[in-house]
Order: sequence, then structure tokens, then C-alpha cells
Amino acid sequence: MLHNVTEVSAESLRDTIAARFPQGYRFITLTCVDGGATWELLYHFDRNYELSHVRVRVPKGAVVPSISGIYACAALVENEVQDLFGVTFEGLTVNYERRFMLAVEAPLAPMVRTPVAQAAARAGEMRM
Amino acid sequence: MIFPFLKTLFLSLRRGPATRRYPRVVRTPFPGTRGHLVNDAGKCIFCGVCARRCPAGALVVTRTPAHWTLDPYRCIVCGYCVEVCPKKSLRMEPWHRRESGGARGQG
Amino acid sequence: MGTVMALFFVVVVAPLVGLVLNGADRVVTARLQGRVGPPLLQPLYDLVKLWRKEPLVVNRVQIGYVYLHLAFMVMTLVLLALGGDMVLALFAHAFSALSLVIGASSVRSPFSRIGAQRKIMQMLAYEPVFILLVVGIYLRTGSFMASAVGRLDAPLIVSLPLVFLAYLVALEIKLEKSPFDVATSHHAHQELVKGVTLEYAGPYLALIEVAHFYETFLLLGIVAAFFVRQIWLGVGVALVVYAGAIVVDNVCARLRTTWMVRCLWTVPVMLAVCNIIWLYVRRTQGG
Amino acid sequence: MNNATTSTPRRTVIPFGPQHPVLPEPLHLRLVLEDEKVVEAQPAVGYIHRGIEKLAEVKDFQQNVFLLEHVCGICSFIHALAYCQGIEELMGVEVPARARYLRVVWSELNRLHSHLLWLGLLADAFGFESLFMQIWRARERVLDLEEQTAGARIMLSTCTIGGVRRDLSAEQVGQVLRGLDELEREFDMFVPVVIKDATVKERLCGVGVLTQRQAQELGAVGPVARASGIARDLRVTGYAAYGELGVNPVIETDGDCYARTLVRVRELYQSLLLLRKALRHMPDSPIAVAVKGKPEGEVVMRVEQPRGEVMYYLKANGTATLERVRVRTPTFANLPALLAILPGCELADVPVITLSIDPCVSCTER
Repeated sequence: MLHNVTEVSAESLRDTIAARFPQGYRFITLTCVDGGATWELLYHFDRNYELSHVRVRVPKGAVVPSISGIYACAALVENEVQDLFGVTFEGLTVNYERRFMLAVEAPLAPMVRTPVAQAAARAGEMRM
Repeated sequence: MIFPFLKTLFLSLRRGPATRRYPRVVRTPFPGTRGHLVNDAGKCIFCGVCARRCPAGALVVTRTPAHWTLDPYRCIVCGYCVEVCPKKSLRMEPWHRRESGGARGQG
Repeated sequence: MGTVMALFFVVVVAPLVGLVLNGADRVVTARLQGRVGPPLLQPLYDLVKLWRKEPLVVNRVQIGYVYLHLAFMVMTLVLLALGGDMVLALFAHAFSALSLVIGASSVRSPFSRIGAQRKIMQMLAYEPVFILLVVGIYLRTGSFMASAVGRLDAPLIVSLPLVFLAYLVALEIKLEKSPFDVATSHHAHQELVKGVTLEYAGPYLALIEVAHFYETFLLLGIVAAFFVRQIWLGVGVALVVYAGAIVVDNVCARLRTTWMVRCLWTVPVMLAVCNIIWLYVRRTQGG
Repeated sequence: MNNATTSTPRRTVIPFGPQHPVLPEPLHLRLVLEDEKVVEAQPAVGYIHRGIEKLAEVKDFQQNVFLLEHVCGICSFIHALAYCQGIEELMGVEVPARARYLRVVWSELNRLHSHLLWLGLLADAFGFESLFMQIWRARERVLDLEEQTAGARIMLSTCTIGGVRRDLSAEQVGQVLRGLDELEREFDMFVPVVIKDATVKERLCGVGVLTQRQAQELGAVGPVARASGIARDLRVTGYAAYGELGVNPVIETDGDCYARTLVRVRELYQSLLLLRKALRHMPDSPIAVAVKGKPEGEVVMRVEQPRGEVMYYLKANGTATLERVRVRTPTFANLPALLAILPGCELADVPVITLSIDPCVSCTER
């Protein structure tokens, strides 16, 4: 039931979205879905009440290019996804270092579904 | 006019306070208000439908021994249990619970 | 005997009158806002509560300034009540406000410091009015002694009507009422949490409250002094002025500090200056 | 603004929130000041993250109605509505006409009380306490109407998948209509003050200007966008019964705090109009249809909240629980706009500007 979905690869994500910015698309938000072995990122756009979406699937552990350089308002939601799912965004204009939505003592990547992935996210985060 | 609020100000003097001294003066709730949940134990068959449907997990029902318990601190007073109860033994009373357990009487 | 009575009056009775006035302020404000509000003696209950609390301080410096604040406030009142030098009273009063400012700046809280800066802006706004008031009284009586006011044949209001108007605006600032309640007040929580008094707690806050009671009495006493000889008329006018201040408090939004200084230096100060010039001209031509 | 954090002596850092008296929301702003001028504002949220999106994956899709209603403690009904409409679209449920009208009634009551709440808090922010009390007195009437019709003041819990859970009797409709007349008389007591009083205008006009271009690029929604001249109101798309009732977006063009206030004040009257229309023309029909089966597929549902567009993304897989529930609340979309307009303002204006986007941090974090 989702119409106007464009599937892109992680490499062409920035170009696709940069092309949308001058066309008057408003960035609504970014949704991350835990798809087992992959992250499914869905970028929602609106133009004249019409929705369109850009979907990108990346394997877990891969780095996703940030679109905050194109849509400045995307920085906050990318930080949120980084917090809740442990996805790493490359080139974030404002990086809260996984402390945007979550407190210092909060569990890391709490939205990740499988315990294995959660443990991996946690292990990757033990830098302090 | 320099102070357009002046008129309203003196009008509210005449209308009297809109607040009330709460624990001492309690407003009567409207009929149909969802105040707190009551179970008519005579009608209840302890089937546990309410406990399974409760969005907040506030109800615990056991068949043997026949027990129906409500955790008032978890209850969100949505009335969903009343809707799904097959025997209509549950109902919502308009008065809100007191701050620490026990249904409020009249005032 | 008169001196002892006057001393007793300003040291003991004045703060009680101030307390009741503040309580009445809260009741009237509540009613105007459509609330039930606290009982009349709520300021007393607050005071007792504060007094019993543990004396917590940020640093020892700030306590000293609380005592100075209160002491100089009382001194101002005593000086005026005993008919002393008005210029000295003016400075005592200014120093009382200044001690609050220094006390507030001695802590690290940014809210307290910005409150202190704003308090200075407030002083900048209202002090000229006070100075002009003293000058006006001097031109009228030919003396800087407060006792000279009592010997006048006609009340001050007759010769200083414009200064009186300017003083009413200054009063609104001194009582920390909207639109000028920028530094601290019972409700100035929106920008500065509690402003200058933020870092004071317990008994020390109680002392500041007591000083505020003295000040309420002092400020309204000056209003009454404009009508000296008809003292009951003066008291009546003072009460009306206080009620007016409360009403204005409730029909205005809070304005910015810069706006406050601009406002004060244009209309009220100019009014007062005109009054002084008129007095001066009349004096030189008459004498 | 690159070296803003290096401490030059004249700069003060003011922690605005997370527990600030003017803003009953746990939003923290780190304000860097020069004298009383803000040069930089950095937000921090996360004080009230409740993990509702995670919990929604555990509860079944019926229970989620009540859970998602608790995302926001102000516009609760509209959250439930957005979710229910999403599920209805997934399952192909046709909602009866009367239920669609009742949904408008409760949505608009929510909007009225939300706007009144905000207007009162704004009055408090510029230090006009008596105006604040007067506005909240009017808001109390709206809450009474909500309790009369839905049985609760805030958490209405009347929306359900396939319709609504309560009907209004003819007598209740009359009561609400009379209540609205009283409410309009209350409005007349404070609205002229809000839009005409000199001290209020001094505090609002020209403060925190957001240009139309900024509003578009930063993705501002709701009254914030409409005050900058963007005619975007999702009620125009005609969900529930808005299509039959007809909605024209309220627009102002100045983009300052005063324009944002005007938009909301005019929306109060628009809501009254919509409510009267909906109550007078409510058709007769059942109030709900039975919902059979389990949802499957993906859907994005957007509705207009008092604060702007709320977006629900739902992904279902044919079981009783949903795979993913994603909520993008309007405040989240308006935060970038807030950060853009704060620098350059005076400290005294920070509460006013912050409130002018009507922040609801609890729903921002979910």
C-alpha cells in the first residue's frame, strides 16, 4: 500500500536525495526497520500532500551516508536512528555520539530486534 | 484603549474564582466519566479475557483459586476490559480513585 | 519620647504593615486572576517556614550582603522617620539595592548574575526619579532634612505633581511588578527562574523577604508623605496607589529591560525634570 | 559559529531547561549568550524517552490504540486516530459516516484545548499571568466538554479500529453546542487582548522570524509553517469527515511569534466552526464496524495535529502484533526551525520563541 517508493543503493542515496531538494520536496522523516540481516531505511518526502519514499537496504554494520548535508533537518532524525538502532551515519553535520535520545546509562540500540545484533551493537560501542 | 484587559480583569472579580480548594471541594464528575473500574464478583466467571486484552497489563485473573485483581497504579482507565467482558460484570464508575487506593465517596 | 515612638514604629510596625500589604497583594491578585488564592497571612507562614529551614549557602560572601541589604533598608527608613538627611537616605537605599546586586553576582549561577545585571538596569531607570524627588523637596523646603517636609504649609503634591507621577512609575519597578518585573519577583520565573534571589535559601531568603516588607512600607510611606499634614488622605492615596500597581501588574506583559530604561528616561524622568525647572524658575523669580 | 564553545570571557552559558519553570517540558537548550543576546543554541532531548515504539511491537494491534494514545498527553485522540486510520487502510475497513463525524468532533475538541493550553503558556512566558489564568479558564470548559462526551478529560480513548467507541445522544449534541457558545463568549474576553494589547505586541511582533524559505527547507509543519505563509494543513486532504466539512488553511505571512499566535487564534474560531458544522450535520449510522482478520503490509498515515503534521508508518506481517510502528510527531519537525530562529534573539525572548513552536517534547521522544 506504499506508493511512489524508489529503491536505491547506499552509494546512490545522496545523489537521489540531492536531486529532490531543489524540486521542492519536503523531508518528513526517516524510518529504520530491522530487517534481520539488513537495515531498511525509508526516507519519506512530501510535495503538495503527495507522499513519496526512498528506500535503501544496507547490510548491518555498513556505514550509511548521511543526508544532513542536503536536508539540514535530517540531522536530528539520523541521530535518533543512530541511537535506537546503532546504525552509523557518515558525514553527520551534528553528531551527538549516540546520546541524542538516550541517557548515558540507557541500553544501546534498544530497538534492534535480535539479541545477537543487540549484543554486537553493544560490543562495538564499548569504547569508553 | 491602553489596557484592553482591564474589563476582563474586573469581570473575573465579579465571576469569582475558577479554581477550587481541591481536596476539600471536589467537583462532581459528569455521568459516563471513566473514573475507576469495578468488578461485580457475583457475575464474574474468571475467564481472564479482560486480563488478556488489557493494554496496560493491570489485571491478573486466576481460575483456581478464583481471583480477580486490579493494579490501580497500572490501570489507564481506558475501559477496554468493560467492552470485552463476556458477562458484563465489569463497569466504570464516574468517581476517580483517591490518591492512594480506595474509591472516593461523595465529596 | 517621640523619637523612641518613631523608632519603634519604623522598626517593628513597618515590616508588619508591609507583610499584611504583601498578603493583601496576593489575595487581590488571585481574585483578579480568577483564583482562590492564599490566605491573607500567607507571607507570614512563608516567613516562618523559610526561617525554620536549614541555612544553606553557596558562599559566605553572599550572606554578608543579605544582612547589609536589610540593614541599609532599615537605616533608610530610620533616617527618614527621624527627619534626617534625605540625601543620606537616598544613598542608604541605593546601597541596600546594590548589596543585593553584589550578593547575587558573587555566585556562579548565570541566572543570578543576569538578574543582578537587570537589577542594575532597574536602578539606572528609577534612581533619577528618586534624585529628582529629593531635589524637588529641597527646592520647596530649602533643606535636605526630611523633617522640613513636616513643617510645610501646603502638601508636597501641590508643588510636585509631575514628580509624583514619575514616582508612581518608579514605584512599579521597585515593587517588581509587570511590566517592569525583570530582575526578580514572585512570578518572574519565566526567564531567570528567580533572578537575583535565586541562590538564597532558607533564613537568608526570609531576610530578603523582610527587607521587601520594609521596602513596601517605605515606598508607600513616601507616597503618603506627598500629602503630609493630611496624613489620612496620604494613607488612603498610598493604598489606592498600591491597588493600582497590582491592577497594572495584571494587565501588562513583562517588557524587556532595554524597553524599561527607554520608557523611564523618556516620559517620567522628563516630567519630573519639567516640574523641577518650573519650581526653580518660580523660586528665583519669587525670591 | 565554529568556535562558539571556546570560552571568551564575555560569553555566558545558560542552561535553559530541562526543568525550566516556563516550559513544562523536559527540553534542554544550551544557550550561549553575549550579554543578553543568544549567539548559539544547542538542544538536548532524551529526558523522557519512553520507548513507546518498541512497546508497540509487543502489544497487539488492538491494544496499540490505547498505547499510542499515550504518546501525547494533549492531542491524545489524534494520535489514536492516525493509528486507527492507518490500520483501517491496511485492512480495507470502511468507517461508517457517523463515526467519521464523531472523529472530527473529538479531533477539534483536542485542537481547541491544545491551542488554549499553548496560548495560556505563551501568556505566562511573557509574564502576563492574569491572561494565562483567563485562557485556562476557557480551556477548562473544553475539558468539561471532552469529559461530557468521551468520559475523560485528556485520554479520551474513544477511537477504535473501525469507528469510535461512544456515541453522542441528541441531548449531548445540544449540550456541546451550548458549551461552544459559552466558549465563544470566553474567547471574546481574551482574544482582543492577545491580538491588540500594546505590551503583548511589543513582546511578539518581529520576534523569532522564520522566513518562508527557511520553513520549507527545515521541514516546518503546522502553525509554524502556516505562519510563514506555507498553506499546508492535512485536513485539506479530507480524512475523517473533513472532506465533507471543508477546511481552508489559516495563513499568515510574517513568520514571527505574533504571526504564529494569530494563526492559532484564528484556528480556534475555525475549530468552533468545524465543530458546529459537524454536530449539526452528523448523519445517522452505526458508530463502528466489526474488524476481522489481521493487518498486513506497509502504510504511511498522516493527520493534522494542533502542532502540525503527525506521521505514522506501520508495518504489519499478518500476525496480531505489528513489525514496526514509527511515529514522527510535529514537534520533531519543528525543532530545526526553532534552532534556526533562536540565535540573535535576547534572553528575554527565548521562552517566547521556544513556546511559539508549541513544543511537546514528550511526544517528540515517544
